[in-house]
Amino acid sequence: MSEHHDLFPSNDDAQSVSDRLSAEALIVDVDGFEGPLDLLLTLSRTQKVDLMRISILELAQQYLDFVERAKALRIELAADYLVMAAWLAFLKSRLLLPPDPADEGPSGEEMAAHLAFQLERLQAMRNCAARLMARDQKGRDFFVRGIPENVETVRTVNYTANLLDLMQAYSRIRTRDEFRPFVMDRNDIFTMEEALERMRGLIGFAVDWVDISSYLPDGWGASPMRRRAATASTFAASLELAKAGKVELRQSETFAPLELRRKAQENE
Amino acid sequence: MSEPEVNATDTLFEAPPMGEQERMVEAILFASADPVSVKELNDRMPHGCDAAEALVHLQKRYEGRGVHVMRVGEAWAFRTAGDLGFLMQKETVETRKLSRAAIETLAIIAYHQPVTRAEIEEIRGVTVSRGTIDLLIEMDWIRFGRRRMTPGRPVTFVVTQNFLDHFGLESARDLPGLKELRSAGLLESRPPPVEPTPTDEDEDQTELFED
Amino acid sequence: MSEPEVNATDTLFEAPPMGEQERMVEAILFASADPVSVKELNDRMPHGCDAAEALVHLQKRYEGRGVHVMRVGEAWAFRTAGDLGFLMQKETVETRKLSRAAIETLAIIAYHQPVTRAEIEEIRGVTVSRGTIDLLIEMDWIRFGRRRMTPGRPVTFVVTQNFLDHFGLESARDLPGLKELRSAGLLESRPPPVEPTPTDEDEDQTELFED
Repeated sequence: MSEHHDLFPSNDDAQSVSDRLSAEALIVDVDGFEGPLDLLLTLSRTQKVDLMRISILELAQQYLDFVERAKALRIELAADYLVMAAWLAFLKSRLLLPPDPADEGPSGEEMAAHLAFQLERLQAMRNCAARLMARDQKGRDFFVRGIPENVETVRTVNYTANLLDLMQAYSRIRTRDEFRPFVMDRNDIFTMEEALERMRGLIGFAVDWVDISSYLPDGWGASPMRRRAATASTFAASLELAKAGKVELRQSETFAPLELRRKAQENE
Repeated sequence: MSEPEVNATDTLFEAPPMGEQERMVEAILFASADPVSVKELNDRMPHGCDAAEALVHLQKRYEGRGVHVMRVGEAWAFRTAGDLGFLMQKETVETRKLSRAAIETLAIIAYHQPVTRAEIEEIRGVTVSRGTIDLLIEMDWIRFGRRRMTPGRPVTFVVTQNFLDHFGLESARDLPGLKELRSAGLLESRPPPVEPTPTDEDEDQTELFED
Repeated sequence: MSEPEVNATDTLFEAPPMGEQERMVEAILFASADPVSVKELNDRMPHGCDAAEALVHLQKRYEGRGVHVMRVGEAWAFRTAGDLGFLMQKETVETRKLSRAAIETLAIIAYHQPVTRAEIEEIRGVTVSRGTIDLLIEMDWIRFGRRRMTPGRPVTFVVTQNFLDHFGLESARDLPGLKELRSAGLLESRPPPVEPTPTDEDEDQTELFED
């Protein structure tokens, strides 16, 4: 504290020691301020007038002096303090210079009035906060029942169901049997075993290349579903026979008919 | 005790009037988390107070009120008047939908009454929990019917008049048959989900109720 | 439900005499540490009771006593008289010391409610830290109000019943000095003059003050 005395000799000798000390405290405690508005409010108190009659021009100058001194002290001010300083410098110029008729936007007086309003409002809220905290408080000045009795909750549950629920439940049960686990309808299935059986009896005649589609069983070509099943199983059976070395398969090109012929047995 | 100088200054003054002392006892008894003894009252009240006398006045004042000043061992406390104990209960009524297990059981009883538990289980394909039956009996929707004259003489269940009233039926025979249900579009056209739902298990009381 | 006949018979009788109703309200309020709403009182009292009227009588009866009947928003509670706090040092719970920011924020919410965070910041001239709001919510002194129907639909804050209870306020309208502030225009949200505001200052101007 004392070392700041020399750094900040008061420019007004009439100022009391306490005023000078508080002015220095401003600098030292800059972190203690809750933003530029708070600082402005504190500075405004040195004017010792009602906030309604405060000189905004003077206040702006005080703030700018503060920022200057902080700079000289190499105290880093947060950006919002500098933004406020810039704005106040702008406000100051507006208040001092005669208004430019071409200039739109708020006049210096309007801006100053708003700042005064903000300061007054902040001060009012400070006073309110103080009055609020000065009230009798629960648990400090007045007290609640020390032995509260628990209210026993008797809970009753009403279950609801309507006739529709009832009937739907019943239908659900009674129709459950109609939905057996899914089983393949085997009427339209031509199994590979059947195809093998059929082809074994026929391949003896296939000395020359034969389109395997000619091995499809009779009556299976009509419906697409049956034709697919028979084709698939006949194809699978052909592969099986080729694997067993009973037949040879060939296909002249992609998607061309698959042809089959009996494989000559060495020991035959 | 933490501020002995308060007591010291108090001795300079007269004890507060009895009306004030009564107020003090009233406030202390009200706010204390435990019953308070006369000694503790005197300790907490300004010097010269007579808590015992103040208690007599206070007790009289609360005679016939909604709360009484009661002696609890060596200490004193406010207590709710005995005849108002019923106010310390709060009744809440909750409405819930009957669980799938319960509604199915109820439906089977309604359509097949009199029906035994074994028959219900056969139709539903799962065991029926005791809780389900109990709940339906408690709701006065089903009751015991005659025992079946078969080995083991199993009890049967039938629906009650209350059931008929609730569902707006003259008799259980008025329930629509399967064919009518189907024509009314009430039959589900899709098979039930393959995955067994928890309610199908019917093992647990808690599963009685749908969320 | 367990005793449905109780309610049924109650309606057959007249509501209890007002003296009895007063006793009931007294018992219920005494038993609860938290304020009880008139609706809950009526719900818990027998059919036909008028808790609001009983409360008027009860409040009068406790005037000047060691405990008072206090109105807290839409609810009521017994609280010890403020002048007897000195007797209760034992009961005092050490409360957290609130920061200046928290106290001011609380006051602004109380006097300006419903108020948005941006408005609080505009009044205080600094940003409101998340922790401050969180703390006040945690203390159950403020809660979220309705969203403001302005762009961005910002949330607003209002004070809670617990806030009123804590500071012994009947309603937020009874905040000290509220009338004066309103007539002085200090509760209006007055937008700053359209052109340059501190926040949208040009960059080059701030650079004036950089080394």
